Amino acid sequence: PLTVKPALSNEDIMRYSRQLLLPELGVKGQLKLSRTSVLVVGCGGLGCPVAQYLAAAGIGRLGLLDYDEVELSNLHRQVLHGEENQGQAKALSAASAVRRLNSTVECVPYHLQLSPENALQLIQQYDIVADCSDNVPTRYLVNDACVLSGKPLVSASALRMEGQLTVYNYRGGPCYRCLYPVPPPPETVTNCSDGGVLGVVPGIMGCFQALEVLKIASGQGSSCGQQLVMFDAQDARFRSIRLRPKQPGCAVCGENASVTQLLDYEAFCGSAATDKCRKLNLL
Amino acid sequence: PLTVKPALSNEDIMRYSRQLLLPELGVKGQLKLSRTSVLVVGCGGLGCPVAQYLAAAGIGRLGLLDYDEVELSNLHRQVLHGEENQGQAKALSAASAVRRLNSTVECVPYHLQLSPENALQLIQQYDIVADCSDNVPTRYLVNDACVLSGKPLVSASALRMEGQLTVYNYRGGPCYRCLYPVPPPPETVTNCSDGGVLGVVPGIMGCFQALEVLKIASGQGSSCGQQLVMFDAQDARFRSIRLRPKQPGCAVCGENASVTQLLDYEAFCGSAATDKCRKLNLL
Amino acid sequence: MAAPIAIHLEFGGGAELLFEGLKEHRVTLPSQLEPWDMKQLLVWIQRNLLKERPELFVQGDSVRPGILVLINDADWELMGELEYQLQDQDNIVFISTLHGG
Amino acid sequence: MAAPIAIHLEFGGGAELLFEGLKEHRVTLPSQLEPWDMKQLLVWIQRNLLKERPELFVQGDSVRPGILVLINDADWELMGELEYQLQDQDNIVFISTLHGG
Ligand SMILES: [Zn+2]
Ligand SMILES: [Zn+2]
Repeated sequence: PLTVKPALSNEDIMRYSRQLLLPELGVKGQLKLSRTSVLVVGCGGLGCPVAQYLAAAGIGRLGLLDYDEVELSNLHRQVLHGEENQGQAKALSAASAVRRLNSTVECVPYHLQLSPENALQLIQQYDIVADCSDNVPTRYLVNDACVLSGKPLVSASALRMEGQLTVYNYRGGPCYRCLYPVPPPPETVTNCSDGGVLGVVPGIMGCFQALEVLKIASGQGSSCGQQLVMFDAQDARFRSIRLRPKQPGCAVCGENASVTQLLDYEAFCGSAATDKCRKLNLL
Repeated sequence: PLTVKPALSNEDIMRYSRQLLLPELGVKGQLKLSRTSVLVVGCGGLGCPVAQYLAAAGIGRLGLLDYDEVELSNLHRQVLHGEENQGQAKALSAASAVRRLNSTVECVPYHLQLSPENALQLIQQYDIVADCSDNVPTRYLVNDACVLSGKPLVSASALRMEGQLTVYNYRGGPCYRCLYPVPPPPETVTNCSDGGVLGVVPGIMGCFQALEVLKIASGQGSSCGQQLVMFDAQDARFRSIRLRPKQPGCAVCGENASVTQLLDYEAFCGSAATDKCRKLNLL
Repeated sequence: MAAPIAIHLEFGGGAELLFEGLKEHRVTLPSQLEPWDMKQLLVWIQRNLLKERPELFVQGDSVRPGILVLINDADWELMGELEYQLQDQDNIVFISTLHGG
Repeated sequence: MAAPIAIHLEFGGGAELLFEGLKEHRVTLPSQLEPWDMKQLLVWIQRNLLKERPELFVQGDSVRPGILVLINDADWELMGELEYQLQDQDNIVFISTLHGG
C-alpha cells in the first residue's frame, strides 16, 4: 500500500503549480493522485502516452507491465522508447523514461506476460487498471481480473486510423463481457501487426485514457462509464455512444456469475495472447 | 530545401512498417512525409507531443522553436523534457529527446523568440507551421507570417480543462484574423500561468495537431480547415463547428489587405509575447 | 403496407472493409407488408450490400460476436436488438471492436 | 405577438466564469411583439444572467473580441450574426478563444 502523503512538499507545489490552480483538482485532488496506484497493462502505443502523462501529473505508484522487447518497428508510435533501447525490455525502458520525467513517482516495471496465474495478485495491488494491451485474450483476462478484484478498468484500443475507449466495471456500469459475452472468431481479428496503425492514433487514445484515469483518481469521476468513445482520425471525428447497462446475465459480473476465477483465455478466445502470431506466419 | 529521398531504406521500411500498411499512407505517403518540413512554434505543452509524434512518424525536417528554458513547473505537461533538463533551453532539450526517438529526422532547434523581424525568413523555410505558442501576440504574428508566405497553419490551444484546434490558411479557408479581426482586450486573456491547465489536455490537443499535420503532409488533407474542434475534458466531449469562410475584408488575407508586412504585435494586442508577465506580477 | 424508408448505414472499425471500404451508405428499404425490423435489415444487407464472406459479418440471424450495433447513437441492446422496428431516417452503425494498442 | 421561446445557452473557454461557472443554461425568452433576434438576446443575457463585469462579455451592442458565437453548431457569421432570428429550441454557444499551450 502507498504511504499516505500528509501534504505537498514545496517541490510538489512548484512542479504541479499549473494544475493546482484548477478548481477541479486543487491540493486535495493532487494529494489523491499521489495516493493512487495505477497498473498500465502494455507499454506499447497506448501505454507510452498513458505512462508519460500519469507520471507527469504525479500519480503515486505506476506499474508498467510488458513481456516484450523494444523493436525498431515500435518507435513510430511507442514514443517513450528510443533507438538506444532496442532489444531492451519495454517495461524497463518505459520505467527509465518515466523516471527522467518525474522521479517522485514510484515506478514498478514488470517484464512479464500477464497470465491467469499472476493477474489477480498483481491487480489487487493497484487502485485503477489501464488496459493498453494488443490482443483479445489479454482483454478478457484483464476484464475478469478487474471484476473479480473490484477495480475500475480504463480501456482503449487503436487500429489503422481508428480508436475506441470505454471505462468498465465503474460505478455499477457494464464490464467488457457485458458488451462482448462471446469472443470474436479469431479470423475476424485484425491487430496492429497486420492491419497497421498510424502512430499518433494510439497517441490520442492513450492521452484520453490517461485523462479518464486522472479524473477517477482525483475524485472528479469519469464520464466514460457505460459510454463508448469512438475516434475516426480520417475525418477527425469523435463520437460518444450510450452503452447497455451491466447485464444481469453476465458470466463474470452478473447475478449468477459462472466465472469466479480466472480461466485459460487463449483457449476461450482461440488465439494467442500476443499480436505477433500472424506476423510470424506472414514472414 | 530538403534533399529529395528517392526511396525508403531497408531501415525505414522496418521502422515505419506498421504505418506503411495503411492504404491512406503507404510508401507514397511515407516518402511525402520525409520530404516535408514542419516548424513547431513553442516547445511547451502542445509542442512536446507535436514534436514527438511528428518525429516518430518520420517527418523530414522538424524546426523546434522556443525562447524559454525548462522549469520544474513545466514538467507536468511538457513531457519531452526531463528533470535533468531544468535550466536548459527548451528548443535544445526537445531536439535531443526527438533525436533519441528518431535520429533520421533532421532536427533544427531555434532558441529564440519569434519576432516580426525573423518570422518570415524562418517560416519561408518550412512547408507547414504548427502554432503551439501560449500568447495572443505570437498567435497573430504566426498567422500573418503564414498568410504572407502561403503556408498552412495547424493551430491548437489549451487552458484549464479545455482545448481548441483549427487549420488556418488552408485550401482557400479562413485565417486566424478572418475569425478574430480584433484582438481580445488584454484583461480578458487568461494564460496557463494564471488559469492553470491539466497537463494531459495539451497532450490530447498536441497529438490531434500532429495528426492534422501528418494528414496534410502525406497528401490525405486535413478535415479541420474552416472547422473549429473544441474539446471539453470534464465531460470528455469533442465538438466540431463549421466556421465562416475566408473573409473578403480580412486585413491580411482579404481582397484589399492592409497588412502586407509584419507589424508590432505586442502593440497591436496590448500585451507581451509571453505567458509570464502576469506570473511575474503575482510573485 | 409499410411505405419505403430511407436509412443511413455506417460501418467502422474495419467492418467497412466488407463493404468495399465505404463507411457510409444511404439506402432505401422497399415497401413491404410489415414494418422493417433489424432482423430483416441484416438479411437485406447480406443480399444487397455484402458481396463476399458473409461469415465475417453475420452469425445465425444476428451479427457475429465482436461487432457492436448502434441505433441512433445508442447500443442496440437498449433498443430491442433484432426486434427494433426501423423508422425513416434512422442511423444504424455496425462497428468492429478494436483490440490493438 | 411572438410566443415565448425556449433556448439552450452554453458558455465555454472561460466565458462560463462570468455566469457563476455554469456551462449550460436552459432559458425561456418571454413573449414579445417582434421575433427575438441575437441583438436582443445579448441585452436579455446582460439583464438576466450576467451579474458582474459586463465589459468582459459585451462591447457596444455585440460580444467582445475573442468570443466566438455559435448558432446550432455553426459560426454565427454564417447565420446573420446580430440579425439572426431565434427559433424555439435553438442552441447558442458563447466560447472564449483559448491562447495557452
Ligand atoms: Zn459484465
Ligand atoms: Zn484572413
